[in-house]
Amino acid sequence: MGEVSLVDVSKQFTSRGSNPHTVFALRRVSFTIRDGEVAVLIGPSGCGKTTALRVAMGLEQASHGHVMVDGREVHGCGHDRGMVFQHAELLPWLTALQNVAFGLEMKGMRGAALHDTAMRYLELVGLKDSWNRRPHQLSGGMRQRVGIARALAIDPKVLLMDEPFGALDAQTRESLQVELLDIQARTGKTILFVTHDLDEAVLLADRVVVMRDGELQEIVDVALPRPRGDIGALRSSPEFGAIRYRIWQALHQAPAVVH
Amino acid sequence: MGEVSLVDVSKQFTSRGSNPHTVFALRRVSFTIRDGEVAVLIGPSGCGKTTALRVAMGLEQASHGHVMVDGREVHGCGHDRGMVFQHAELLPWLTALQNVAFGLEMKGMRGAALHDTAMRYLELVGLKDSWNRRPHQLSGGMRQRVGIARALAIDPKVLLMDEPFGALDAQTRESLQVELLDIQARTGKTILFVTHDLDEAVLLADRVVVMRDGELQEIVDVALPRPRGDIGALRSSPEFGAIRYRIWQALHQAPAVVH
Amino acid sequence: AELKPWRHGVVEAKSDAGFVFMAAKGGFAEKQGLDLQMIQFKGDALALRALLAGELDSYEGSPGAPLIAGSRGADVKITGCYWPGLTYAIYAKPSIASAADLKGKTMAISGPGALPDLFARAVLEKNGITGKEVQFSVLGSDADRFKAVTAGIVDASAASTEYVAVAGQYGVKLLVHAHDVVPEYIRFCTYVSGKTLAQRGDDAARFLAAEMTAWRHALDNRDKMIAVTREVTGAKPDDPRPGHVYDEVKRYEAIDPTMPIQVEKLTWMRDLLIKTGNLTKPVEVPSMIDEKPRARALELLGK
Amino acid sequence: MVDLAGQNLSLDAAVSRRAKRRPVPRWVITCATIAAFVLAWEIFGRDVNPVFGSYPSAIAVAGWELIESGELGKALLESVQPFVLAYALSIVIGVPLGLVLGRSRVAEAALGIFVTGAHAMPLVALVPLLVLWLGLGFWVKVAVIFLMCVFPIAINTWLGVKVVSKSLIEVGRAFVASDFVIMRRIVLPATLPYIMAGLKLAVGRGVVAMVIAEFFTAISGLGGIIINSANAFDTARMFVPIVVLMVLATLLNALVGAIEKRVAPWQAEMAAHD
Amino acid sequence: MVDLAGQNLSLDAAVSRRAKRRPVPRWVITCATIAAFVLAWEIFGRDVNPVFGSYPSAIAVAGWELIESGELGKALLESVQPFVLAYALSIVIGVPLGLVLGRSRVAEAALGIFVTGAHAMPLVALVPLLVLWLGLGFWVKVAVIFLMCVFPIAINTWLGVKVVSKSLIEVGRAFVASDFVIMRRIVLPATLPYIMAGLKLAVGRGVVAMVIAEFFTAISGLGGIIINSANAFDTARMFVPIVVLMVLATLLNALVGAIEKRVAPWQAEMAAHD
Ligand SMILES: Nc1ncnc2c1ncn2[C@@H]1O[C@H](COP(=O)(O)OP(=O)(O)OP(=O)(O)O)[C@@H](O)[C@H]1O
Ligand SMILES: Nc1ncnc2c1ncn2[C@@H]1O[C@H](COP(=O)(O)OP(=O)(O)OP(=O)(O)O)[C@@H](O)[C@H]1O
Ligand SMILES: [Mg+2]
Ligand SMILES: [Mg+2]
Repeated sequence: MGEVSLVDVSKQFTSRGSNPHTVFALRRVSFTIRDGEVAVLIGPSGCGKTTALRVAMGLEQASHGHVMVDGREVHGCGHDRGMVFQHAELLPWLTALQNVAFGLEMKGMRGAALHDTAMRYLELVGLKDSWNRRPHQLSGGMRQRVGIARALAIDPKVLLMDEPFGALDAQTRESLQVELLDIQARTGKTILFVTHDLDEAVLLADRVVVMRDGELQEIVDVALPRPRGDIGALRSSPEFGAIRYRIWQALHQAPAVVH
Repeated sequence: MGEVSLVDVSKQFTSRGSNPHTVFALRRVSFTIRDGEVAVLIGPSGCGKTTALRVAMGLEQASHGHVMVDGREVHGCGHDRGMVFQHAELLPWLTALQNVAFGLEMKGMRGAALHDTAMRYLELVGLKDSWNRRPHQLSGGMRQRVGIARALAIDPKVLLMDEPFGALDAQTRESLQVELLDIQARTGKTILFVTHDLDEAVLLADRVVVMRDGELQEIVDVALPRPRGDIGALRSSPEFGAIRYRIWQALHQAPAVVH
Repeated sequence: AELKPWRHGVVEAKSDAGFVFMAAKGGFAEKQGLDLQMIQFKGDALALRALLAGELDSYEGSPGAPLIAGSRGADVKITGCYWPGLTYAIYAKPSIASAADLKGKTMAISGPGALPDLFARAVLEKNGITGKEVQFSVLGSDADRFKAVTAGIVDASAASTEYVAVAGQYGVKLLVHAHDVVPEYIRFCTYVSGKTLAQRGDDAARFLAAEMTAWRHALDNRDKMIAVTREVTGAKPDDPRPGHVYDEVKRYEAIDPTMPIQVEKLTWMRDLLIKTGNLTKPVEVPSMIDEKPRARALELLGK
Repeated sequence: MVDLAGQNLSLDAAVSRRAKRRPVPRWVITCATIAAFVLAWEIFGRDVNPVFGSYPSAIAVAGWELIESGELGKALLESVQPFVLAYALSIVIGVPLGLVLGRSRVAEAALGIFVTGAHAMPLVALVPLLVLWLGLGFWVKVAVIFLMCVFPIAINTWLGVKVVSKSLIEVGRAFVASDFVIMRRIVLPATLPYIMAGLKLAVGRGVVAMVIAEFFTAISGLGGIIINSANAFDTARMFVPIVVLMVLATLLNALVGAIEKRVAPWQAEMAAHD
Repeated sequence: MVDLAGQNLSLDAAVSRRAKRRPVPRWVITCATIAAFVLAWEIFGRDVNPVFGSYPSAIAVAGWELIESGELGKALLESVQPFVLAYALSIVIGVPLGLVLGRSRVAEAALGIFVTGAHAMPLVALVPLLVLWLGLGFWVKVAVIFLMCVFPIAINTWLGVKVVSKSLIEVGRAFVASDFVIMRRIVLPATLPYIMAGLKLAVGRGVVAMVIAEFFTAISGLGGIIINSANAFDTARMFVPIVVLMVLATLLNALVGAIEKRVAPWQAEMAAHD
């Protein structure tokens, strides 16, 4: 199972100091991602996507409301969920391989299995040859990919991915999109995915959650067949274009409620 | 004036320690960006785009070859060039406004002019209301935009931009693309721009420099009229598509030379 | 037979080391069946604390600190005073004409209540100056204080007479000799804790006996005394001080190897401490004396 | 989709279940441990030989006497003046010294070894030399305290500068900041946590240095009370200035911490708190 | 476009112009300043009152004598043994203590004040108490050195942990690492530069503590040579152990630095070097 719900979640940040002010990053956000579903979170910069993911992951405690996984309220992180951070967040003193292995070790893996699994996922993201470099020796996109490998390697039931392909070139991006779809099809993972790319959203998602200003704006169903089949063909299909346009509209709408 | 040339630039990184190895980030790369030209640097993740920009900026010393600005060899940074970093690189202890003001102060601006200019550029990137937040209180895209504002504010002759719009949603991205084109048209800046987005490359560039594996692969001319006019229309024009496809081809080609 | 360990604390070795260390270096302790370990301290107050902590079996030093400690119930006994004469002096800058001139001047001491302090106060008192009219500074050991006078940091200081020989060379004058002003002042006594006396009374006596023979030997052999001093302090062969100390001791008969316990001198000492404010609780001097080990030691030697 | 209906029931329960057991405030914990410590000391301290140890109630009585007689106040004043001056001097000299050592390859190669060596200088042995130059009064105390404080500050700053992230410096270089500006606007704030750690360490060292200076030069101030009481075997009285010093150091540390929060509010916000 | 042709001419000139004037190596600078210092000391040191000061050639002669007689070696051995043990103990206890203080709110509230206070403890005044418990031999020296070393290490570690970036900790939390694992695998490496700074500061303090311990308990070791030489007015000889101590501290510091480079090679790579 791997159903994740945010239930009436609000999150505010209050900064103290000389100029105290409160930012509402999330306002009464509720949605459920069903088991095995791929949901894409989309919305303007600063609308609360990362915050929503962090709350779902358990890294951030909701100011109000709560998170349920498989119908049970959860606090904190769990092996059932894995996260790809927006800024990779590699441990600077570990090599690429060690960074990937880190997550696996936390799950209790040791020895040859550890090394092999970590190496396999590094290979998956195309970094087999760079296994021995430390984060500061990697390019931005390479770091991002190590972060992806680290989260995929622990094979969590729920994957929370924050703009994982944002810093990648089109080719690498496409191949990783295909990988991700493949993994999801094989393992039935639940995926919550943040992106700014409408094509990517339509390609990956079962549903697209559109956010704005900390609020949930609209949820768009993506009624495309799975598996997606020939991606090139799919992209140029009218259905694809129609859904893409629906999302575009949702993004460009005036906010649903005026505060 | 603002002509920038990399002349036969190579850059290698040698890591010492238990497992010494050398990475060739750039191999004999030479190209010239003419005064007032917009060049886009494109290529797979880890191909050396950031390194090329850093060498051009003077942050990194070429292992071989050199950098010329307006026909004169330069070492180190100068007010003639401004950089938008791939990871924003804001100073964590300064607010958004102070970060933008930092660059201006270095140019000698003080007092009300400083505040007003910084605020104006913050407004340009849509962050007027967040002027008082520190980087850790900003979302990924917001940080990126502060970095853009900081570089634009000092109004350098040459702008080096490393995936500046990478973490932005489509709408914000578009409006900043338009802003950038507008600024360039008004001031005649020379711009070297890294992106992974083919559309963005075609939209912005006079020429697109395609890199691969640390080498210059091909340079594609973008023969579209300036100003670009209606961007929506342009995007769906066949010329646009053709150039886009040329770049796509260049990216997917086998490497020019086999080592 | 197996030698019994005996740990004896002394103040850091100076030019009088030939006397202080003779029992250990001259083999006299061994003759009494003791393995005598000499442990040096920066001040006799530290040695007293080490004694009270049970880390020493005996130590020697000025009677001031033990009297004060005794008044607070510390378990320390005077077993004899081998250096009843004070070979001590006040050194001063040449500009100071007499002890009366010390009023309003600065003086160096090693620590409040220690020998140089008490001696200086006793001298001041004889000259009608109170302790408050002089600024005292802690400047370390005899050597450090003497140096302080030579450098003009302080106007005067009490220090061992061993520096008389070099005073002229360093541009310092001898202002007052202890013998002339405070003949009552005892320099060194030897102390043992009550507990040790109860448990190892015989060893204590043997220790005193060893010391007595050692001092007798030192007093009779000028060269030997100087040799031991050099061995202990590493003094250069041309250093005149060890010889001078020997001559001083001889001249004033400062050392008495029989270790007489003079209650009247100790009482004078206690009264001085009360006058200077160091001693606030009265202490009965006889209660701090244990004559037995000395008597036994003399017996051992007498036969 | 936004299927709230079915979950509203359990919501209240969940909220109340979480009902954050508010954690015990820090000061309560601190007071409790201090109380426990004082109590334990009171009980076990009575068994220690009174020549060596004392216990809180006796110290309190002795402290009260010292306060009433005005001795403690006078001594505190005498001690604090050179301390404040020397501590301020150590900051003014130690921080720039550390910054320069950390930033300049030449300065580090030329001076680093002297700073390291001087930090390991047994000052106690050199007090006579200082006295020779500075006399017995106020200034020798200032010198002793300064020499004990300046090195932790300089060394911590120095090592802190050495680990300032390259990318921060590059921001300065990209905007053509001068070395001095990079130092002041980037290296200094980035090194602040190290500097603050140095300042806190220096508080402790400085307080100890104050006592040492008063031990080994003119007897005065709190050190004077300690040494006089020690020589009079009045242990309870001896502990009074020691306790005062430790309280003083704790307060000063808290003050440094408070100043840090004011001048570098971002630091606490960015750091990890669970 | 790739217009190399016109520029090839100037290329060689440019390269040779740059012809990186190789900077003077660090050790040359260091040796030069040391030489200059020693020379200045030699010249001006002769003017200082010989009762207080000395100069390098005299110290060298005295040092040679002490080496030949075997005294220096013996004293060094006597001093170094407790130092090594106490220093090791301070690391083993100080680092975990600092980690816990930094990570645990409760531990910090409960113990922090004691650590701060104890760091400001005038140890010299409490040496007799230590003698009472530990005697006069090896262990009291170990205790004195330990008590002087452990606090800089613990405090620096503690303050370092407090500024570990939240985002690093979150990586651990996201992968469900236990508190202990977060401590060992994330907090510890992230705090390493602070710990190393603490270790370096502790070297200096420890060396001083070694002398103090030898001054204020039974006189022995290098401290003993200092005292005895001072009493003999042999200032040159007195400076020998002081110089040895400073050299020792410098070497130890270099050793700590070398160890840091081994266990944390990433640190130097990531930091700013121009
Ligand atoms: N720690 C914080 N303190 C204060 N404000 C914060 C903090 N974290 C986030 N915010 C604010 O919360 C809002 C939402 O931030 P969030 O990072 O969730 O945006 P986002 O949707 O991920 O944006 P982006 O696409 O740019 O990454 C922003 O206005 C941001 O400034
Ligand atoms: N400091 C460094 N030490 C070692 N290797 C480095 C260093 N910086 C970059 N590299 C290597 O140089 C190559 C080029 O890196 P660069 O950052 O220029 O790539 P990029 O084209 O910007 O990639 P991306 O699109 O992912 O940002 C990569 O293989 C990278 O691993
Ligand atoms: Mg985000
Ligand atoms: Mg890059």
